[in-house]
Amino acid sequence: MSKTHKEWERPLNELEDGIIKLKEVSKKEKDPQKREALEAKIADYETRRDRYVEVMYSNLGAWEKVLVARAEKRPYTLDYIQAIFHNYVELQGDRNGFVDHAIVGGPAMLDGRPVMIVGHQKGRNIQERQLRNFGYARPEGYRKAIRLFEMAERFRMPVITLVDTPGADAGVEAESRGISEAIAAAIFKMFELTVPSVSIVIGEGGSGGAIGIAASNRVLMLEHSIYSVIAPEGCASILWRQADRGADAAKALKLTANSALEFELIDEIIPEPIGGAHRDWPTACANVKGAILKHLGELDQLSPSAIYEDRYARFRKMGVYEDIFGS
Amino acid sequence: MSKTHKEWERPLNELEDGIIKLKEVSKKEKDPQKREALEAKIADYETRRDRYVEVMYSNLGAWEKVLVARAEKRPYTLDYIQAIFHNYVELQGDRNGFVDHAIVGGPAMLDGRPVMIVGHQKGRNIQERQLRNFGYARPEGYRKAIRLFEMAERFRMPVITLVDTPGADAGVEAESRGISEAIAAAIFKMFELTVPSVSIVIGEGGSGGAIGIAASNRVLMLEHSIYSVIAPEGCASILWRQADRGADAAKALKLTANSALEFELIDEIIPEPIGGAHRDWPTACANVKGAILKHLGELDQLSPSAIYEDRYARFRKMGVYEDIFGS
Amino acid sequence: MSNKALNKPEGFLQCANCKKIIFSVDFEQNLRVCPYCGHHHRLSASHRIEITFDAGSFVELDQDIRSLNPLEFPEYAEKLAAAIEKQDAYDSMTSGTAALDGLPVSVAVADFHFMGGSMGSANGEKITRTLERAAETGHPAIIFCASGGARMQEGLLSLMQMAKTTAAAQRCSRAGVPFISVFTDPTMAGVLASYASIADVILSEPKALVGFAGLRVSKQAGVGKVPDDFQTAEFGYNHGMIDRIVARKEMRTTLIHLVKTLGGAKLNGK
Amino acid sequence: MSNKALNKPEGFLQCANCKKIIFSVDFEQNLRVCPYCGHHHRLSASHRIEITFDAGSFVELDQDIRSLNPLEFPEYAEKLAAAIEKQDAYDSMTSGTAALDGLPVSVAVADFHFMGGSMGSANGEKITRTLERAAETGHPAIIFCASGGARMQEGLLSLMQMAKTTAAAQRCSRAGVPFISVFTDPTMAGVLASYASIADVILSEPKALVGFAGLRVSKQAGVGKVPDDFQTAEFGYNHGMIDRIVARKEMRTTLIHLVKTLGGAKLNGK
Ligand SMILES: [Zn+2]
Ligand SMILES: [Zn+2]
Repeated sequence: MSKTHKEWERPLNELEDGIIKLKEVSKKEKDPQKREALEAKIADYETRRDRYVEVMYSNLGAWEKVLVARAEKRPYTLDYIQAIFHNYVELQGDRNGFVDHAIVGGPAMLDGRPVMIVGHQKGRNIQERQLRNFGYARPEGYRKAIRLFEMAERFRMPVITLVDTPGADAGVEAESRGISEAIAAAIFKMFELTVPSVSIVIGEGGSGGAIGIAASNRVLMLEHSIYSVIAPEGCASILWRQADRGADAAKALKLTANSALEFELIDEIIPEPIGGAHRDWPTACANVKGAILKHLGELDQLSPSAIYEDRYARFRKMGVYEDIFGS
Repeated sequence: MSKTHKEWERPLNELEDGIIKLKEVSKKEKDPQKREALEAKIADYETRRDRYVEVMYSNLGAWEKVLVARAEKRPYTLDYIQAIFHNYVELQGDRNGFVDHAIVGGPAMLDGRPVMIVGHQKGRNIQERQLRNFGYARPEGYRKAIRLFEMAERFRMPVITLVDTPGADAGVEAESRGISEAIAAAIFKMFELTVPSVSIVIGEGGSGGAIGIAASNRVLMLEHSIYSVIAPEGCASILWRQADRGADAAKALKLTANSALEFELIDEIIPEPIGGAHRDWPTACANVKGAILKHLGELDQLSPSAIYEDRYARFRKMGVYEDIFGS
Repeated sequence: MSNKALNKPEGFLQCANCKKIIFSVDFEQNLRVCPYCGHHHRLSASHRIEITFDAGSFVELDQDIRSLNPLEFPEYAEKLAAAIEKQDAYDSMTSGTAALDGLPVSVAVADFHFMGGSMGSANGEKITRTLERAAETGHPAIIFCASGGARMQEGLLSLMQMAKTTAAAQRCSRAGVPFISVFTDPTMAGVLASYASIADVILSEPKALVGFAGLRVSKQAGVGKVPDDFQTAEFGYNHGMIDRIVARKEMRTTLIHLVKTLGGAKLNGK
Repeated sequence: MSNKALNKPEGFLQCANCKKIIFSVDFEQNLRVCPYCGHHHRLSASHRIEITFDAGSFVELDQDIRSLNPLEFPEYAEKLAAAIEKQDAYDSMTSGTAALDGLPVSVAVADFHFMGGSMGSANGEKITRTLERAAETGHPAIIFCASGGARMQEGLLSLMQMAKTTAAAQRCSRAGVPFISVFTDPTMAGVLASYASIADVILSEPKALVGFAGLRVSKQAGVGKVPDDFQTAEFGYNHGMIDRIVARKEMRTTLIHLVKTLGGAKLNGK
């Protein structure tokens, strides 16, 4: 089986644990000379740690990106909301009989202007993970998103979506309530909007579940996030009938932010702090906020109908094909 | 317990059965003289039957109207559709996970022009009655109606709705999927329309379940149909804790077409053939068709925004209240 | 279940839910929410207005509108007269304008004590005017609901109030003006199945009774078993119908946030 | 389950479903529907066009559009070349214009035999053009779907076809032009979760496989038991996702009715 993010970061974590222990020892040390020696050692370890982190994260392969994008300590949607926005009121309800906690959203203020936020939400502890269905959104999540998109249009609020899902829920219940229709309808609704929309892939951009809330005027990716038509494990299982060849599939699928930018499928890569967003939430949040403000600022220049056309044109040109004679 | 329509019509039905039997006897009778006598007797019975029907139906009380409105042999929505429209394609699906057969609808042609039809549908035999939930529509029925209303708006088709329900489904399942929201949303959607809409109460106009598809520019009632805020039995049960005092409640509720017209809540009463719609489907259907064509013809003169305003104004003025000082 | 805290010996009350004895001063300071079990006791319209909107900002309008008895419905005239006498108001709905953190809003607040908050012609007219004022001025509409449903005694006229008020809500929506409805105990039937449920945002006080038909009717109609929380606000929340359960003491702040964000564009004249 | 009727001794075939032996002439006359069990066998795009639209009315467009291999995905170039060779077409989707009872329509018809009808860049472009032509001309769009989903080998480019085709459907809707999608066996995943499911009207052939994820994935993801008809057209119909199950021999008439009624206003230039 492939490594998890935790396993992959183990040497680093051991180093960091060592530093913490040394610091405790140093704090208790009464002898100034010994303390000085300890502190020098700590500084040395920290330098080594920093260099290690830098090297480790400076050239992540596709599979390492997958691991980082899925890291448990990465900031999630509600963490970004908390850090970036004010007056957020989370609104539930698909108005159809069901409720989904894998997609959250509601109105909030961004530097004094109203915006509508919608994002996938993963859980951090086991109870919350179950509540949030491990980030696999259900039909009712997309239908809630549609309600919020409609409200944004009605009240002339820009839409911000944060994408972070392994994929949409594919279970029997989700199927019976029309997960496919719900995703399609959410994409459809996003294309109706005449208010600006900005989407940011903050972690996992998992196939249909991701694009369901990512049909925006601007689509950005955090440096170590991924965006893919299929989970690498699923791809490996189909291609080679070996789900554990996820690393090979990740490479073949070209699911990194760099590849997405190269194929002109996203507009910008938002840099992460050294060592990844999970190592420095404030910097990650500040970078995301800066990117939102920049792109909203540009989109503010466009009229409602230009916003609509801009979004259409953005996706209209996507695809790589040959058309020999035209037609 | 109050009588059913069948019980109420028993003397008449016995007379009619007698006529049928006499006709059979007469057909077999070889002796010309005897046959002549029999035929005279038949003619006499028929005259009596006609007079009886006329008397019986000429001045129905509120409760008799309830009985007739609920009559099992009355034409139902699909019967009217069959007789009046062409190229009808019934469309199912609330696009939310459920299906309801107590509301039917789809596009069709009316004398060469496209229209969108939505109506409650009761069942005539026991299997169909169960399939159609005895005409008690569920949330998914109203959500299907909303889809069809939206389609009508998009494709500029007038909307025709046929109302015939004892009320919306009040069961636990219906509640859990938001029967109240579904009704409210259907009314709301009807008020959005800029295409003309005409609603006809063809049988029972039962409270919220009825108004859910009856917020139209023109609302008509068949002569013996009823339209009420609450089922008379329910009203009696609340007022007097005696559900069997439905007849008294029916009177108090003023649920007849005449009362509705008097309070300016409907626009016209569509006459029924003598003895009620159930005695002569072709005439009932022809009268309904004529009324639809007449009112659509009038509404065709209005612009889309005038259609919207006309509908708003129609309902805006409903209500009887005192406003001493104005404000 | 009665929702009225019972008066006990001087200065004390009994919680309608947990039956514990509460010091009256605590009870009032806690906005008539039981300090032991959190039960939200019903409020009068004036009390609700006082604790929700900016002090002194409420201006009542439409206060003279009253229902008549066009159907000459048995015993209706007497019941209506008694309610008017007892509540010193012409209807369960109090409507007007107010402010939330300085922002203007168009409001209506129901009082269940007046004929069970039922919606007749007067009630429907006041809701309609509240929503129309919002649509015209661009000030968000906020309606606190408390109703057993349509007013049977006004027959079809009452049923038509469902359409009329919903039409006004649609007009509000078309004008791009937010409409927030707040369910309080109870919000039922004809009110739930009309304007209340098509608000842009639906909030509810905890444990409020919220449903389409009386429980008895639902049980008769249904086949499945009835969940424990059936027809509570929490049930509505878990079935996608209510956006947030908001405790009484958080209601004002939540409304302010919503008015600022959803009403932002209109209130700034954009 | 394979969906291909097997060739048996000269002039006979075996139904893929009930395994009965069918006289080839009967099979073809019955539009490749088994006369015994009603099983609808898959059709090629050309055959579907022939039995659906007015004789000789179909004009193919976009036929030279073909996918490339921008990701240099392992084995993709070979698979694609083999499909092109075998099917004598560049993509599973055949698009163009046609007529139904004399009324012009913009159409696309999928052929599952070409790489499982998967949606890559070429496929998405052809669907998009079909819907754009409808929006521009006012002629209703009709798309026959048959697809396993997005084409994995084109990575994120394929996922974006979901957005691109759905955007084109939205444009069609905004222009007030009807879009009818017809599910045939199978209509799955990325295709089902995009343009196919937001058509104004959704029809399906009986028993077509219709679902979001492979059955194995659904079983893993779910907790409840899997219904017998799970991921069939009938399941979709009973869960509000499909408007009508239409037998192959009724399809043309049903489409004509829909084009006349829904497309009426536009087609008459109103
Ligand atoms: Zn208590
Ligand atoms: Zn067969």
